Parts: sequence; C-alpha cells; structure tokens
Amino acid sequence: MTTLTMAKALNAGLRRALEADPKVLLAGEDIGKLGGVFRITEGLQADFGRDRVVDSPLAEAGIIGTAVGLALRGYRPVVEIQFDGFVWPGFDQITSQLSRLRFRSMGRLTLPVVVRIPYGGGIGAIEHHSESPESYFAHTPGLKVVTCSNPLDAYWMIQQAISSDDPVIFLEPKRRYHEKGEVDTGAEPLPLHQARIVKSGSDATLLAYGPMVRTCVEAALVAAEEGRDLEVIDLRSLSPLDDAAIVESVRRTGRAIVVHEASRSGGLGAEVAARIQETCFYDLEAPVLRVTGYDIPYPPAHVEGKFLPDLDRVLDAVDRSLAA
Amino acid sequence: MTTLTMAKALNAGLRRALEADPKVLLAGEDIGKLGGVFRITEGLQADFGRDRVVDSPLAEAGIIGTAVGLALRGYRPVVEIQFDGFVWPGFDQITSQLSRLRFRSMGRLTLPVVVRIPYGGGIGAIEHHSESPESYFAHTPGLKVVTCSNPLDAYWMIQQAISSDDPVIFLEPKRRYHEKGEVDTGAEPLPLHQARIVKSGSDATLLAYGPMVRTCVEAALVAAEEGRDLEVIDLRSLSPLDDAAIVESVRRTGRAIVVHEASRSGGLGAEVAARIQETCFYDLEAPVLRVTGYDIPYPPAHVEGKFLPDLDRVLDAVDRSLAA
Amino acid sequence: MSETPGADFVQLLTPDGRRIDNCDYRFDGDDAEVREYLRQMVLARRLDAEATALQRKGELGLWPPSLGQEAAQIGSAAATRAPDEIVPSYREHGVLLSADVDPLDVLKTFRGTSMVDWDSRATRVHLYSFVIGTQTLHAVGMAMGMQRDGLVGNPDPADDGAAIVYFGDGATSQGDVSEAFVFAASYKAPVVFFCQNNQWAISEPIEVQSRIPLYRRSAGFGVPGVRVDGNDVLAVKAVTDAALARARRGDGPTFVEAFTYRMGAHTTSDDPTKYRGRDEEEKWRRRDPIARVRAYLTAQGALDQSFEDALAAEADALAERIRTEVLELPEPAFEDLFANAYADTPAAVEAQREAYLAYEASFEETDA
Amino acid sequence: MSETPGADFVQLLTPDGRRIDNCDYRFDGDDAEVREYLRQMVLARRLDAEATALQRKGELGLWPPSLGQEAAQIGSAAATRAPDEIVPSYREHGVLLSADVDPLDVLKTFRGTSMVDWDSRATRVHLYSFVIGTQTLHAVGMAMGMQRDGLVGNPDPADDGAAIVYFGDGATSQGDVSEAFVFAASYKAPVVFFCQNNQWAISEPIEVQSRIPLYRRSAGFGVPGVRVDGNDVLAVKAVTDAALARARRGDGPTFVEAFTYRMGAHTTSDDPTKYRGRDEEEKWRRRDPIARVRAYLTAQGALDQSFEDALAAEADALAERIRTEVLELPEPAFEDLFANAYADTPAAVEAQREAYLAYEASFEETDA
Ligand SMILES: Cc1ncc(C[n+]2csc(CCOP(=O)(O)OP(=O)(O)O)c2C)c(N)n1
Ligand SMILES: Cc1ncc(C[n+]2csc(CCOP(=O)(O)OP(=O)(O)O)c2C)c(N)n1
Ligand SMILES: [Mg+2]
Ligand SMILES: [Mg+2]
Repeated sequence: MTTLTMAKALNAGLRRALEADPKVLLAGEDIGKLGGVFRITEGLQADFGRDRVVDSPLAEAGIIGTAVGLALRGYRPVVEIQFDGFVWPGFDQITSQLSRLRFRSMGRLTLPVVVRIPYGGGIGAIEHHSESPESYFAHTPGLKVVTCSNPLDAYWMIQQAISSDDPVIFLEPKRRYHEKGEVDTGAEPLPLHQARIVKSGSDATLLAYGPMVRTCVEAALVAAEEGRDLEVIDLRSLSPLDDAAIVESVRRTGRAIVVHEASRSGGLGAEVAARIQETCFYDLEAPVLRVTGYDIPYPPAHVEGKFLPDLDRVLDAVDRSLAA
Repeated sequence: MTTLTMAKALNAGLRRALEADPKVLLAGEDIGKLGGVFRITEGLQADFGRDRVVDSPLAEAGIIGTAVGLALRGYRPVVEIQFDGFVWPGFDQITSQLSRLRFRSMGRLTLPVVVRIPYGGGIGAIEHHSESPESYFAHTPGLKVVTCSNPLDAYWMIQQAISSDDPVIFLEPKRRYHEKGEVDTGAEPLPLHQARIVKSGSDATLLAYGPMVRTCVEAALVAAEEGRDLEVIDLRSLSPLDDAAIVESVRRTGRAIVVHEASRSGGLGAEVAARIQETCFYDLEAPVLRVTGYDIPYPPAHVEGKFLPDLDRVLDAVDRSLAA
Repeated sequence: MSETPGADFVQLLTPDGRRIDNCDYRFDGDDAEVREYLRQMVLARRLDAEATALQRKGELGLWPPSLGQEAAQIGSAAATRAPDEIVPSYREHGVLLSADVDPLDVLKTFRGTSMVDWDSRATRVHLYSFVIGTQTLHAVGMAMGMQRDGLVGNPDPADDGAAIVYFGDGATSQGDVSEAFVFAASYKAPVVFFCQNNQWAISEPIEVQSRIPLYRRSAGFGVPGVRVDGNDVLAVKAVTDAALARARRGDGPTFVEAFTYRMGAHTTSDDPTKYRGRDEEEKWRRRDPIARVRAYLTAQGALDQSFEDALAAEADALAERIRTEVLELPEPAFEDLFANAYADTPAAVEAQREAYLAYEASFEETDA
Repeated sequence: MSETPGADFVQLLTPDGRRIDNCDYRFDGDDAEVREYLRQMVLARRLDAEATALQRKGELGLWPPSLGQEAAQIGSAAATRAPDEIVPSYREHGVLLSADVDPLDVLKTFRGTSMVDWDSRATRVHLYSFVIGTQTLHAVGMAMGMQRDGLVGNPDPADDGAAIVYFGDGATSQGDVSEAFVFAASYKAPVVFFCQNNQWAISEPIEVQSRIPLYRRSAGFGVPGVRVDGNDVLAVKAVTDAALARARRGDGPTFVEAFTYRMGAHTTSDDPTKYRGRDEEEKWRRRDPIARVRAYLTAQGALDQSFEDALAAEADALAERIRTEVLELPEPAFEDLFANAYADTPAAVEAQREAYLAYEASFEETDA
C-alpha cells in the first residue's frame, strides 16, 4: 500500500503494463523526453526506449490510425491525446475504424488500443483544454469508455484497459491528477466495467464519474450534516454502463441525480436518466435530475466555476429531488 | 402547389436560395457537373456557375474549414457531405470551429453555414453509407440540427437553414429522397425549429424525425384499425428540440415512444426521454420507450431491415407502453 | 485527362507492346512470368465483368469496376510476397485475385450479405476500406509493427517485409494520406504508397485535386515519388519491386503513382456520361493494358493457342462459378452480428440480442 | 536544431548586421522603415516579457512567449495592408501589435477573463486559434471569398488583397494544413502560408515532423515554397512582400518557411530544460533578431540616442500600461455568455440562463 497522486498511479500502471507485455507500446505528442505535458509518461522512454515510448508527429488522426495498424500487427498501443479538445482530428479514425474494425471483419480482428485522454475542466485553462467529450464515444458502438476518479482506480483501470481486447477510451480527470490516495498494488481490482458505491445511503442516489465523484462525495458529507443520507455511485464505466448497480441503488432510494461536467443535452446523463426511467419507473419518487455543464461551449477560466457542477449545485438538485 | 420528390424539392429550395442571395454558394464533392451522387444539386452549376457551385477536392475537413473562412467573409456556404459516414474527417472543423466561432469571438462573428448530410439507412448500401449521426451534433453547443421528413419541409427548411445566422446541420433522409409530396411554394412555412403534429391522437405519442416519420404514421394507421389512437409528432428540429410541443402532447397522452434509426445508447431518444420524464413526471402512465437501432455498427444490407425500426417494432413498443 | 506524362514516367512496354529500356527500372522476369500476369489480368477483368453484370441483375448492391486498372493491380501485387502486408482500398479486385483471396468473399460484401469476409491475417490482405484515405495510416502502423518485429533490413533479404497500400488520385487530398506520409517519413517505415491515378474521383478530374503531376506530391514529406505507366504491367512490376525492396531494406517509404484510367463507371451507381466524353474514353481504350501485354507476348512468340484456350476456359469457369455461387451465398443471421461488435460483449448488447430474438420469436408464435 | 540552411535560404542581413544581396528578393524600404521594425520588435519583446512576468505572478493563466520570433512576426506583418486578412495561430503577439490590435485584448484571453476579444473584422486580424493547423483552412476560405469579392488581379494592384496565415513547424503534420495546400492550389486562392519554424513543437524537434527542409513540403501540392531567415526582418519583409504580391495578382498561394527559434519556453507551463540543451539556446541567442537589426541600423548611422530613449520610454509605458490594466480587466459576467453561443438563442438555452440567475439569486437571499 502506497500513497500516490493519480498522475503517479497512472505512471506506475503504465510502467507495469510495459513490463508485463512486450507488445504494449505508448505513443503520443511529447510523451517521450518530456513525459507528456502532464508528466504521466515521465521516465518511461528512458526505461523502455524510443521504440516502445514513441514521440509522434503532431497529428491525431495519424496517431490513432497508426495505432490501428500496430494493433493489427499484434501490438497493444496506448496513445495519449494531449488534451480533450484535440481528439477531434482523430475522431474519424476512432469512430469509423478503431471502433468497428472488429465488426467490419466479421469478428476476426481484435483492436486492443487504449486512447488516453486527459479531460474535463477546473484547471483554469484556455479554450479546448477543458472539454468533456465522453458521450460522443459512449454513443459509438464498439468502443468501451471508462474513467477513473481516484489513484487506486487509475492504477488498476489503466492496466485493465490495456489488457482489454476491445478498444478503450480512457478518460483521465485532469483536475484530479494531483490528488493523492492509497494504492494497493497487490489487491484484486474491481472489474473494469463495474460501478462502485463510494458512499452508501438511502435518501437519493448521486451518479457521477471522473472529476465529479469527489464533488458528489463532498456534497453527500455536507448533506449528511443536514440529516440526508445520500448514496454516491462512481460509474467508472460509461460504456457499457453497469446497469445492475444503477438499478439496484435507485430501486432502493427512489431518487437519482446524475452529475457531469459535459453540456446537458445529449450528455451521458440523458442516457442514464432514460435507462433509469425505463427500468425503475415504478420505483421513482421524483424525476431523474441532471446537474451538468450548460448547453454552451466551455467558458473562460475565470468563470468556469459557474459552468461546472459544484457541491452547492448538487445539493440544490438534491433539495429539488427530495421536494418532488 | 406542385408534386415533387424530396430530392427535387431540395433542388428547388437550393435554387431559390441561390437566386435570392448572391452570397449563397454551394460546395462539395461531385456537386457540379454530376449534380451530386443523389442529384440534389443537379443543374445548379450550369445555371449559377463554377464560382457558386463548387466541386471541392476530396477532403471533408477542407470543405468545412474553407466554408468557415467563406462565412467569415460574408458568404453563406451550403456544403454537401456525400454520405453520413464521411462527415467524420470534417468533425473537428464542425465541433471546434464552426459550432463555436461565434462564442469564441464573444458573439461578434456569425457563421451562416449549412452542412447538408444525406443520412440514415434503408437503401441497401455498403458500410458507412447508412449512418445516423444526429446525436453527435445535437450534443454540440452552437450548432442547430434539423431534418426533413417530406418534400414540403425539405423545400422550406433548406431555405430557412440557409437564412439562419447559426450553423445548421441539415440531415436529409436519403431513403425518402424519391418519395413524392405536395409542395406549396407560396405558403407560409412553419418556423424551422418547430415540431409538427403529423397525426393527432390521444392514446400515446410517437416522437420521430426524418426517415422514421413515415414509418410512425404507417404504424399509427395500422394501430387505428385496432382502435388505438396514436399521435405522431415530427420533431423536425433536433437541436433545439421543440420542448413545448413535446410536453403538450405527452401531457395529453401520458405515453411516449421515441423512434430513431441511430443506435440506442446516447441516441437522441435518450435526451428526449430524459426531458420528458423531467417535465412530465406526474403525467406519465408508462416509461418513455425507445425504438431504435441496436448498439452495434450498421449491419450488412441484407439484414438492415432487422436493424432498422419498422412498423411492427413501433407497434410492439406501443403494446408495451399501453400494457404498462 | 491530365497533362501527358513527362520524363519521369516509367514505361517498359509501349502501348503497342514494344519493349523499351529504362535505366532506373528493369523488369527481370521471363515470358512465363509475363504470361502469368496476362492470365491474372484476364481473370480480373472477367471477375469484374461478371460482377458488373450481376449488379445489373440486382444480385449485388453495388460494384466498383476495376476495368482498365488490371496492369496496375496485377503488376504491383506480383511484386509482393510473404511477409508483406497488402492494404487495399475498395477497387483492388485484381490485387485480391492475385493474392488468392476468394472472389466470392469479395462479392459477399457487395451483395450485402456480409461485412468484409476474408481472413486478412491468413491472406495478408487487409479489409477493403470505404472511407477514402483512411487505410494509408493503417498501413503505416502495420509497417511500424513490422519494423518492431524485426522484418526490416535483415542479413537475408528474404526475411524482410513491407506494407503496400492502395488508394486513388482523389484520396491524395485527404488529410489522412498526408499524415501517412508524415508518419512514414518520420519513422522511416517500410511502406509503399501505391496510388492508382485513374484520372477521376467519381466526377472530379484529377485537376481538382492537383494541378501538378501527382507523383510529386510526396517528395516534400521526404518520401520519394515515381510515376509509372499504370497500363504497363512490366513497368508497374519493376517500379513496385524497387519500392518494396527499398522499404524492406530499411530505406523507408516510396510513393508510386500508377498513371492509369478507370475505363468503367465509378461504381455501378455512377453515370460517367454526365462528366466525361467518349473521345477521352476512346483514347484510353487504345491503351488497354491487356491488349498491350498480349501484343508483347505475341510478338515474343510466347503466346500460343493452347494457352489462350486454357485461359478462356479458366475465365469461363470463374465466371460460371461466380454466377452460381453468388446466388448461393448464405444470408446472414442478424443475431450473430451482436457477437462481432466487441471481443467482450457487454451485457446490455447481449440483452438487445435476446430481446431481438424474443421479438422475432413472437411472430413465429403468431404465425403458428 | 535542423540542418543548416542551404542555398534556398533567403538572407539580407547577416547575424552581425551586414547587408547582403539576393537576386530574387529585395528589401526596398529605407532606414526609417527599418527603424520602425526595430521599434515594433522591441515593443513586442517588451509585451512578451511583461506578459511572462504577469503569468509568473499568477495574473495570467498561461502565456506562449514570442521571444526570438520578432523578426518573423514584424517583418511579415509589415508586408500586409488593407484589405489583406491576417490569420494568426496563438503566438503572434508581434503580428497583432503591428496590426494595431490592443495588447490588452490579447491578454484578456490568457488571463482567462474572456474568449478572444478583439474585433477581427475591424482589425482584419482573425481570432487566435488553439487547435493546431485549423486556421489554415479558414484562411484559404477567406481567400476564396476575396477572389469572389473581386479583390484579386485588379488593374490597380492597390485594390488587391490576400490572406496570410501563421502556423508552426509542428502544425505542418496536421492533415488540415495539407488540405489547406490542396484547396489553395486547386482554387489558386490568394493566400500566403507563413510557417514560423521555431525548431520545436513543445518538446519535439522539427525532425519528428520532417526529415527534410520544411519549405519543401508544399511544392508537391503545387504551392511554391521558400525558406527565409526568420531572424532577419528585412529578408522576411522582402519574401512576404513577394508572396503577398503574387497572391494578390492572382498567381496563387506561396508557402514561406521562416527559419527561426523559440528562445523561450513553449508556454509558461513548459520546461525546456527537459528536452533541449543550453548550447543550442546559446547558439540561437547569438542570432537574436533584435540585436541584428540594431547592429545594422547602428552601422548605417541610422540610430541615435534620442530614438533609443524614446523607444525605451515607449516600451516602459507599454509595460506600465499592461501591468496596471491587466489587473483592471473586468471579470466576465457568466450569464452574458449564454447570448454568445447562438445568433438566435434557443429557448432551452435561455431557460438555462434564467435558471442559473435564479440559482445565483437564491444565495443572495440566503446571504441576506
Ligand atoms: C471520406 C470519404 N469521403 C467521400 C467518400 C465518397 N467517395 C467514394 S469513392 C470517391 C472517389 C474516390 O476517388 P479516388 O480516390 O480517385 O479513387 P477511385 O474511386 O477513382 O478508385 C468518393 C468521393 C468516401 N468514400 N469517403
Ligand atoms: C490538434 C492539436 N493537437 C495538439 C495540441 C497541443 N499543442 C499545443 S501547441 C503544440 C505544439 C505546436 O508546435 P508548432 O506548430 O511548432 O507551434 P509553436 O508552438 O512552436 O509555435 C501542441 C502539440 C493542439 N493545440 N492542437
Ligand atoms: Mg480515381
Ligand atoms: Mg514550433
């Protein structure tokens, strides 16, 4: 058991994957000598060489497209997209090739590619550096989409993603990179596509993932002081969703609030809400509420705090849900 | 009043827009001499010249990116993407530039660009030619997303889209291109972002758009024979949604079924269902159901009929909704 | 068509079948080998004709004809050998035939009974790609993999391999293709970019994509380019040999522009009369790649009636097999497709499959 | 750094400030004009230094320094005039200063109080772009618009215009940039592609993007390329003049590679010691573009103390203004942003704005 930041936990997970399987290789812009702009790959090129930790030319379609080719030759490429907003030039390769070459080949080919994307806001960045693109991927059949909310998950989930035979979009909540947590490198990890009850409760279920998990836990602690017993679920896997866990909780609490940074319309919360009302219709005491970014592009850094869901907005929704 | 196919109605609408405003221009692959692979632009280059009806090099990012530049110089470009599955190479330009240059410029710039995309299945095509990408656009703030289901709307909506100062993703249900309808070129059209009740009814509301409107109307006619009175709403505008129309109908019927060809998870139906349960919670007699494509890539043509919602699948959902 | 080819245009056989010399590129095969090319070209053309006819009868959903591009396809494919990887676009029926992919597998896709259904690992022929340009990056990635697998620059050249990727003139405008040049050059990847400039991208003449000869496109990326007479199977073989040898040696990528012509429609849905003239088509018909190699072999005295008869019989047999077996291609079971989207199928997708089956079963009950 | 520049490298001033001739490119300004460049370069450097300092104090979120690229920026901007359109990337603070964009507007973006907040139509300077390469296509589209507006090839060249677009060496790998070459060549659009090769794309040396001189990249697209000493303001001005004149005349696009150096960090978040050596930085320090033009003017006897004093005072005043006014930049009102996403704001977005305001108001009630 050691205490690590999420950044270091990811680094340790990548290192272990590189050690475990010679077919694993990393590629991306500035991931070599620099160790990536967030230093997630720090030291890895020095230790594993330039053939396994590759500084790519500045072109995301090229990065994803060549990863597809490497995977077809039996490699397990883990590519880094420098920031969320820069995945779009590679989106065609993701959505029309990476996600569906297995289907296109009648199930013959496997595409064990991991696309790591630091995502989300809250770091005071300029444009295109604070996006939450998860639902574009979650709507794309053939992809798996996961996100970690803490160092322990970061350490294990990155390794599980790398050993997945399906392509995985691995979303890293960049504003949590420097938060610390206990990492047990010996323990048996939770399966990659399973949700986790972070705090159990009975009055309402908060469904969150990535950066918003901590926000929801904090909200639940404050609510507890007011005598409200909230359950917080870390979805972890956004595609597939862990329906069983969601349904089990909402059946118990009768109330659900989905929280994410992405814009509301067409965000992951829509899918979660649609499923909950399909499966828990008779158990719901209140509509499923969504606490999300607004339906405008990400704003300038000085007001990002207004755009992003925070403890107060979550509690406000809890009030509304309980009042219904 | 004339009878036109949707293809001819679009052609007539484009022609009228070209005549009305010298700043309107069309660009895309093969839209000139050939008139586009669906002949939507047939005859327009001959009449308006190669400067206004432009055969673009084979590159979608280039087509969208140069349209952005033309718009910045005061033009109103209408670009054609040859098939739904080929919009992705241009997606970065759409999602990071076209959709948000207005926001990026603090509201100073207007981007009156229309991106026409023939979409959806049912034409027996090979891969990438039958996609329904609407929810990727509807989740992107700054874009407007509309789709026509009949020649009359096609004629008017394309002109309204061209005169919109916001960028519009204009989705054309290619399998309906050759269906005919009455087109009144003198009438006052419905506002672009308003839904239309195609058939009124009281037992349940079918919410559809584009290619599925006709399917739903047919289902409603069959249901009527069995004594079921279904309302069919053509959403027409997918972003923004006409919330008022949806709520008004569902409040009346207490039951809603959303129908689309796109894969279920994260499809537009998720957003519609999420909103309905938020706004009509106490009016709903049954969960909002979704009749959609499955969560796999589009299948080979010989089995596309199994993938696509049809009359029977819609009626099956109606049964389930009424049984709830 | 584009400007007439200049000095950089590699030709070893004139249109009327006379052998000429080129100081940089030599064809080193014998007449038996050339006869084998003729054989494959004739079979490819027959396959194409049958498929086109089947589409007209409604038995295929679509067909992109390879008519006229046989020399470019057979000549380049002839230069490959294990462990090379072949990465086609969607019109390389001749390449696939040469690489022993069963034509019936190719026809399945266009009939609409299957996604791409040949074993790309066993055949070393990657799937057809329908998104223009996309496959060039896959090929570079495969070449990067081959580098790492130690398949480049070995003491025994027979151990070396490379990837060859096919694409059209129109594809050169796509960002993906330019990025493929960048990555290939940056990594010195063992890849040959084989562009069939058939003068047209659907209705757009090559001038829309490039106002200068296309083979020049790549040099600025550090990838040497060469233009070859794409209707001259010997020249195509020689140029591709050299490019593949360079790649396998570890000297990096090459761009080959095979200057040829799409004699048919873009696909069976297309109507070329809308955008090009008979005279142009006629001019190219006089450069028919099959006639050329046949003229050459005849002049060499290397073609006799028994060869021609056997070839005609083989082509007829192929045609007959196609006509029969296309109609017998099994219809896909929709429920099986749910297993193809993921290696590890999510429960929700499995549930959709079950719901689909239950729904289908409900009709049987009703019908019964 | 990359290989030493060869014969194609246009230089009019040696690093120690001696004037040399070039048969293709001439600088036709007088010393007063050169003094004006010096002035702008000094101001640009001061702006950059102040902004860097403000970022260190936490007053800006980020700053991408232009240090070392002043000649490339001021020299090229000097070649523009109405109705040219200037399309920057994100490091062209010198270009903006030269084009009279208020530095405070630039600083707003990096402080994080605003999106891009200068009037791009009034200034003819398009927004900064942060997605690498994206703006090259916008510039080509603008140039296509200028063609249609009749701003190209007029009897009086003063009526002509062109677009000039800035991007970095790293950007040349992006598909968008290659597509911009394709479109510009296809349409013969009046556009100048101005690439500042500052040798680095964050931590990646130019060799990752190109193993051959970068200016050669464009020729294969039919876009002539030229490499200019990017630290020589006279050469940059002369080369850009020629490229713009060609574009305005209607002769089509040109690619200019300004060979320069990013003397500072990539941005204030970057740490160059991780990836490059002091010796390299030192070598380039000896090619400082400001020292060079100052040496030249001094040798010409065209610099006197009063000019230097006035310039120093002007730079101090600029610095002082920046230091004061950055702190006074108004905080944005979040609710106002809802009006910026659409020309015609949807009801649901308006409702979100109202919900936001009501929610905020609820705190005021609570607080009261
Ligand atoms: C990204 C993308 N855009 C558009 C299309 C539609 N399309 C199919 S083939 C084609 C023309 C291709 O021309 P070329 O590359 O010259 O190949 P050819 O068909 O001549 O062999 C186009 C535009 C596509 N398949 N993919
Ligand atoms: C599409 C995209 N990918 C990645 C990035 C992250 N990024 C910002 S600047 C940069 C390097 C740019 O290098 P270059 O083009 O040489 O310009 P310079 O910064 O040297 O001026 C990178 C990779 C980005 N902004 N956009
Ligand atoms: Mg072609
Ligand atoms: Mg640079």
